[in-house]
Amino acid sequence: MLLWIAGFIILLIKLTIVLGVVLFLAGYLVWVERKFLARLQIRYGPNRAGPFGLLQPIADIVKMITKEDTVPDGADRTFFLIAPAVVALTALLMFSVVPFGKDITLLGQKVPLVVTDLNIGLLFVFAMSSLSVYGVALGGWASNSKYGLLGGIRGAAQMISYELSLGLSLVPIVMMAHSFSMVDIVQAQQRYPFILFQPVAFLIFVVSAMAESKRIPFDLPEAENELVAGYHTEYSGMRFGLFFLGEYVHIMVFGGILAVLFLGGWRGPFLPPVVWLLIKIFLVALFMIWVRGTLPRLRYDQLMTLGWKVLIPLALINILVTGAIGLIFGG
Amino acid sequence: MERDRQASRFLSIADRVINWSRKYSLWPMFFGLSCCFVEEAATFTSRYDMARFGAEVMRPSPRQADLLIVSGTVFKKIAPVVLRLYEQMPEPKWVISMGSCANSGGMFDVYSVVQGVDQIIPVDVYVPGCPPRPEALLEGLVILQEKIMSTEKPSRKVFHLGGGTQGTDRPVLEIGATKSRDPRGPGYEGIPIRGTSILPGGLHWGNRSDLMWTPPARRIELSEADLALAAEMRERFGDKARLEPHSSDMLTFEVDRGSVKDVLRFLKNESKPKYKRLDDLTAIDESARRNRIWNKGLAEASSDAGAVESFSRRQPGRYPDFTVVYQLLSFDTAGRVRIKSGLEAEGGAGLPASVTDIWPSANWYEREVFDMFGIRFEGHPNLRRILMPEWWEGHPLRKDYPGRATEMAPYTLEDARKRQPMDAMEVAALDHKVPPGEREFFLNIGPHHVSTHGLLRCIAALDGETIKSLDLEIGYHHRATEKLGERQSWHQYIPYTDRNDYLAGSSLEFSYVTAVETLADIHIPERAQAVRVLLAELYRLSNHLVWMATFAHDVGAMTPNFYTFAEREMILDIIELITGGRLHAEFLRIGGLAADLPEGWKEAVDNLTAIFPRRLLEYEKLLRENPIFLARTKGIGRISLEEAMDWGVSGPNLRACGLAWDLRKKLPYSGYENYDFEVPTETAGDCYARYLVRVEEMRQSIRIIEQVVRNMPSGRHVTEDYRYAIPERREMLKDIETLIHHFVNVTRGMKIPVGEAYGATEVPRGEHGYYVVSDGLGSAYRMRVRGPGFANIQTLPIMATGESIADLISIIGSMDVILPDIDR
Amino acid sequence: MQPVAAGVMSPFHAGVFSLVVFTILVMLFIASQLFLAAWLGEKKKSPEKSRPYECGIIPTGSARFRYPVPFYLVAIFFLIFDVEGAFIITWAVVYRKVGLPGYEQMSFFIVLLLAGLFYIWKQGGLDWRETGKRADS
Amino acid sequence: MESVWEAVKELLSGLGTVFIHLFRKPITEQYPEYKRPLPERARGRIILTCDPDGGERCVACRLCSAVCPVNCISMEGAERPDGRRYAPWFRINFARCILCGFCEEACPTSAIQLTTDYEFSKTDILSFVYEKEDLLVNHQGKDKEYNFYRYSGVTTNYGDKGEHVGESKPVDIKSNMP
Repeated sequence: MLLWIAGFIILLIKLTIVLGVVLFLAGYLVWVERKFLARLQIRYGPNRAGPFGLLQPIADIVKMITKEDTVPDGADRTFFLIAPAVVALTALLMFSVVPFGKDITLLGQKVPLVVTDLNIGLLFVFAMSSLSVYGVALGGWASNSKYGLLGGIRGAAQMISYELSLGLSLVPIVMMAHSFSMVDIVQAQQRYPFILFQPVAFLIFVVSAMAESKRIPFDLPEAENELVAGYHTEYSGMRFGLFFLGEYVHIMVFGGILAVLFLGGWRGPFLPPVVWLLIKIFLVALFMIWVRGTLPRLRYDQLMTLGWKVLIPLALINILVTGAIGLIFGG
Repeated sequence: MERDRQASRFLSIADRVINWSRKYSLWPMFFGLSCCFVEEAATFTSRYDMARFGAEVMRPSPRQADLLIVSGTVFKKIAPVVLRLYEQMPEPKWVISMGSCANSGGMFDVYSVVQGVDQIIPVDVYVPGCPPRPEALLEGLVILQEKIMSTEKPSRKVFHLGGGTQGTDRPVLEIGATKSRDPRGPGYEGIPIRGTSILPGGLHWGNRSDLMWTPPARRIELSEADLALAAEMRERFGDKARLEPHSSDMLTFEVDRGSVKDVLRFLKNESKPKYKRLDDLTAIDESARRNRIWNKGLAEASSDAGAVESFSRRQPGRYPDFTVVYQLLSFDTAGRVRIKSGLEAEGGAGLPASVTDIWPSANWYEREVFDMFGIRFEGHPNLRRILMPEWWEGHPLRKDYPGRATEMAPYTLEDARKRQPMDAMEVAALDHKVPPGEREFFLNIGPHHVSTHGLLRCIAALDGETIKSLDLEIGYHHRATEKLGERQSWHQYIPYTDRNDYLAGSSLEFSYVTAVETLADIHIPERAQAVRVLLAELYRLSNHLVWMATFAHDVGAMTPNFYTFAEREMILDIIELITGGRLHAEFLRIGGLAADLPEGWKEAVDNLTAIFPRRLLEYEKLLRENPIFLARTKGIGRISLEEAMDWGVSGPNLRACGLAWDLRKKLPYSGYENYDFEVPTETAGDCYARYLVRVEEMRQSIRIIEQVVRNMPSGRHVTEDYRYAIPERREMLKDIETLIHHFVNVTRGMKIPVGEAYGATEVPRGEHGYYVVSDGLGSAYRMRVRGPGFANIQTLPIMATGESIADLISIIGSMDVILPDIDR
Repeated sequence: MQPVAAGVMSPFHAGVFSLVVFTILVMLFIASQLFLAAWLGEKKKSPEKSRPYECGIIPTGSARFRYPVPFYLVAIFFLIFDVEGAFIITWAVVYRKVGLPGYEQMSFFIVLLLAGLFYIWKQGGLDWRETGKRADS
Repeated sequence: MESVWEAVKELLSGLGTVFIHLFRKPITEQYPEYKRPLPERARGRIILTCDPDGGERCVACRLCSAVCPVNCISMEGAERPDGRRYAPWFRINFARCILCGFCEEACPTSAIQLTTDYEFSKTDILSFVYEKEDLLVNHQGKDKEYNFYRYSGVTTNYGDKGEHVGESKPVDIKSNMP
């Protein structure tokens, strides 16, 4: 029993650290984005709040927390309240299946460096990302704002379209790793990362995942040029902050999953595994920011067309090809 | 006791933490009213980089914004919207009033403008300037940051403890009590302001100085073709259409009201050449003409009313109550014709007939005439106000209408609450007769919206995201620039012309001075002509760079904005070196320029022409062949050449439909015939074609600039005809005869001869013209501004109906609209 | 020491228990944020502040409108394909075990699926943009 | 297929174009610390200058006030014992002023001039009304040499009639009498 309590404390500490680090990194991802975008745009970005503007995220968070929280007339208060929570919750939970290192041993017990090693890890990710649609759609609908509604609907349509190609693009990975468990998938990449075997799946996944995290060129649900702020038009203060947080956690999760599935997860020479994972996440995030700084935005129907007429057929064909090749060479 | 002290220590620490955070996290709302917003936007770009202060997160929704930068003129029609947006911001919130207009009404002491935003919302910091340069806005931001840090105690409010301060705590100013109504500052109330706004100068019983100072207006020789047309007109319409014997600019006919429609139809469809485009349709209130007042005086003096009636009819120069003016343009052989038709206020034979069935574009023009003069048109489908709000009383361009805002009842907070813009469904019902019961999904896009490029209100009836019908509501940016032209002296009006298109700067002065110089027959030294061309082309580049940035931004690409503004800053630096201004050059003068070119101008321009083409290629890499950009622009927002001509579209938007129509080539002015350049065209008429045309125009502008620099003539920068010009400063300071001219022209203003003239130049957005009517006084009798935007934007519903919201945004972006030349 | 039995409640096992604890932690965090957001900060109500935003204009009608049919079509297609996707995914795990016969059956299934997709494509089920009236002019 | 390749190539070239900017030096001017020197003609806050001898240049002729498009300049004129005109008070309302420079152009004595200073934001709208003491400076501004009284035909400290720059001796009109 004592051991259980000790283990529980270790677990709590571990999970708190994980959560803390994820939140901290998500906060600083905002800073990274602002600085990196600035440099791409030949300027400096935030540099007054602390050295190099390092305290910028703190300023933003404190400001948002102490800001008035408004609810528009005619809004569905319950849904309006929980929508940002859904987005943030699902994004954070998705991170729980990302392994960030080999097991370590404490008190003679193996402490796995993953929050949860579900044998259906990948499916859990899909489930969570499907759930986060509710945040967007409900938030947009519950605000009683037309712009919000249009954004919410765009978000829902976009997510259900890309959910499919996202899922199908990963089937070849599962075929190669024989498992849905993220830990097993990392194991399976002991020698080579999957990106070498599955470049097509990688591409489909990157595009679909960017669409899922609503980033340019797929940021239609919040396209400010068209829909003001889309589904979060009516959100203020920390409720808006949670949407914001959710978006950046999503980027990290996306980076983490991409790293696990295609880039060998925490594997890498010389440096400790966690560092490798963070480096990979960081690079993926930079890539997304870079893309954001470059590309225009697709239109609603073009986005759907890309999903249904290009990515889904491509993903299906990729499965067939992978299967055939696997059977011929794998034996 | 100890607990209290601890609590207060905690609160003071909390104060500091919260204030510090807020100081560095002032997120401004994406909100702009007019010119100042362009400088505000520049403040966000790389050279000034407001992001350094943590204030770059521009929020399009008021819910997430902390800071409202009121950048520009607060119009009475938009004031309720400004107030609502401010009130929709959550606490705490701050306000920076940017620029003279927002501070006090600035140069727009005129009926449609609120004299300072502080009359409806509280203001923390006022930034002076017109517009304030980006650094000035940054200074304003720093002052606001200091104010937050040093004076606010927010924690008591944040923890609901009662007391404490946060956000704006200043009251809304009350006019007369806490705020002066006089432009000169407090203490002047009751002392008359120079230049009354109702009648020009009162009764003038012929003025000896008229002839001494002012020779008659210019007269043109009619060409063979013009004479042939006049002959044909005489044959067809006999006495009903009379050729005006003297004209300063173009063939002019006076036509009886009943025949106007026939004449116009003839000119459009049958005459040779065919006058395909309705350039402009406007009116003149003739009631305050000097010799008309004189005649009236005679009539009152005489007892025999009938005799006076016949006498005054025969009197040359007897004016009707109103004149309706139509101006047509022929594309085949470049040329214009003007049709004038008199109108009596009372007892006349019916209303003028609407010409909307000849030119669809007449719809808005006739509404404008109705709005401004109260003239009704028979058979107009939807004659209602267009620029002024529905609740407005009176017709502002009538001569008996007071022009100054300070002469009217002040606009207060109550007005801003009461005077709401019309409901979207109501507008749609009026415009295309939707039965009011029909619950379509109406969405207001604008007047405050990121992508409407100003205060344009699009009312879309949606089916999903498809636009079933689109109505436009304009007038949110109506600065009464035509009324101001009747009040300000000819010279004083120059700064106002810049503001008629704040991205094209002196291109607009160019149109204006061309008109006045045509009328008064002033000859411009070659050097001044070349500098005018140089400035016009520099501003064209600068305008197209902003257009490229905003267009890219509209389709979602954020970075071109930052790059193109870097080069734009280079151009503005040159403009500032030469003229002293950035957005508003205020450098062209009637008769020449304000000053000669300064030292170092050549190096600066050479530097630009060396770098620019390479950079342009670089920016094009982000857009031209980008598949997403192509998908968003190709085939979107198409308009056919036939439609474009019918609707009066001009500029790059017309050239993108396949017609190489450019005033610089077709009706050259200021020596454009000496420069070697091409007029780029495309045929598709879609967003992408408009993109290609504008980009190519930038290359051509560089070519022209290079030629100007190479061949810059020497000589004077201002005409020697000091009757009409502010003399050269060097001479004025040392020479008494020159000083006399200087005194007269600066105070009373130059007197431009009686007559009328239209002067237009090819500004970046198309044909921008001024139709100036002079009664021989120091200011215009009627100042008509023909903005290209007014005609161009009318085609938006045609282009956007059936497309989606996203397409509407890229169409607006590709059209390069700017509100002051639409609403004027 | 003996490892604690790898039961459901084992804190050392990265299983469902760990996930539950993590979920609770995350929920606590979010709840605290929402609570702070709702509690802290001055509240000033006004009729304008609580009016939904629509570019500064008083909105017309309700913001809860019916969305056109194509949107629901997407939803239905999604449902269909998602269910089919579930079959593929289950097959993927065991695809080595079921070998060539399994592959053959699955390929038949996928080809059928593709055929279905092309069918709705040709039927115009995937054309969300009504061909604008000006697209062909 | 070719078009797909083209599209990918264009996407990549766009990404590349943005990427190379990473290696360019930011063009940002760090405002409060660095203030770019502006060209002489740049139009900012208005001042009243003095002539090289230290006297006030303004002779209260009201040309600036007359030409001002926004009526923001006001003053009163008076005469000093030595016969020079001056303005006992002079006021500019910078809340209205649009810094167009017309006053500078109108001024026959180079008294009123625009500086390149743009930093005068305020928290109080009424403090934009600048009085003469706020406007008056102790230098000549852009026009270093000019002194109105050297050219004007008034008997002043600079000399009698006919002794100013470029002025011919006064004609004794009585000597022209037949």
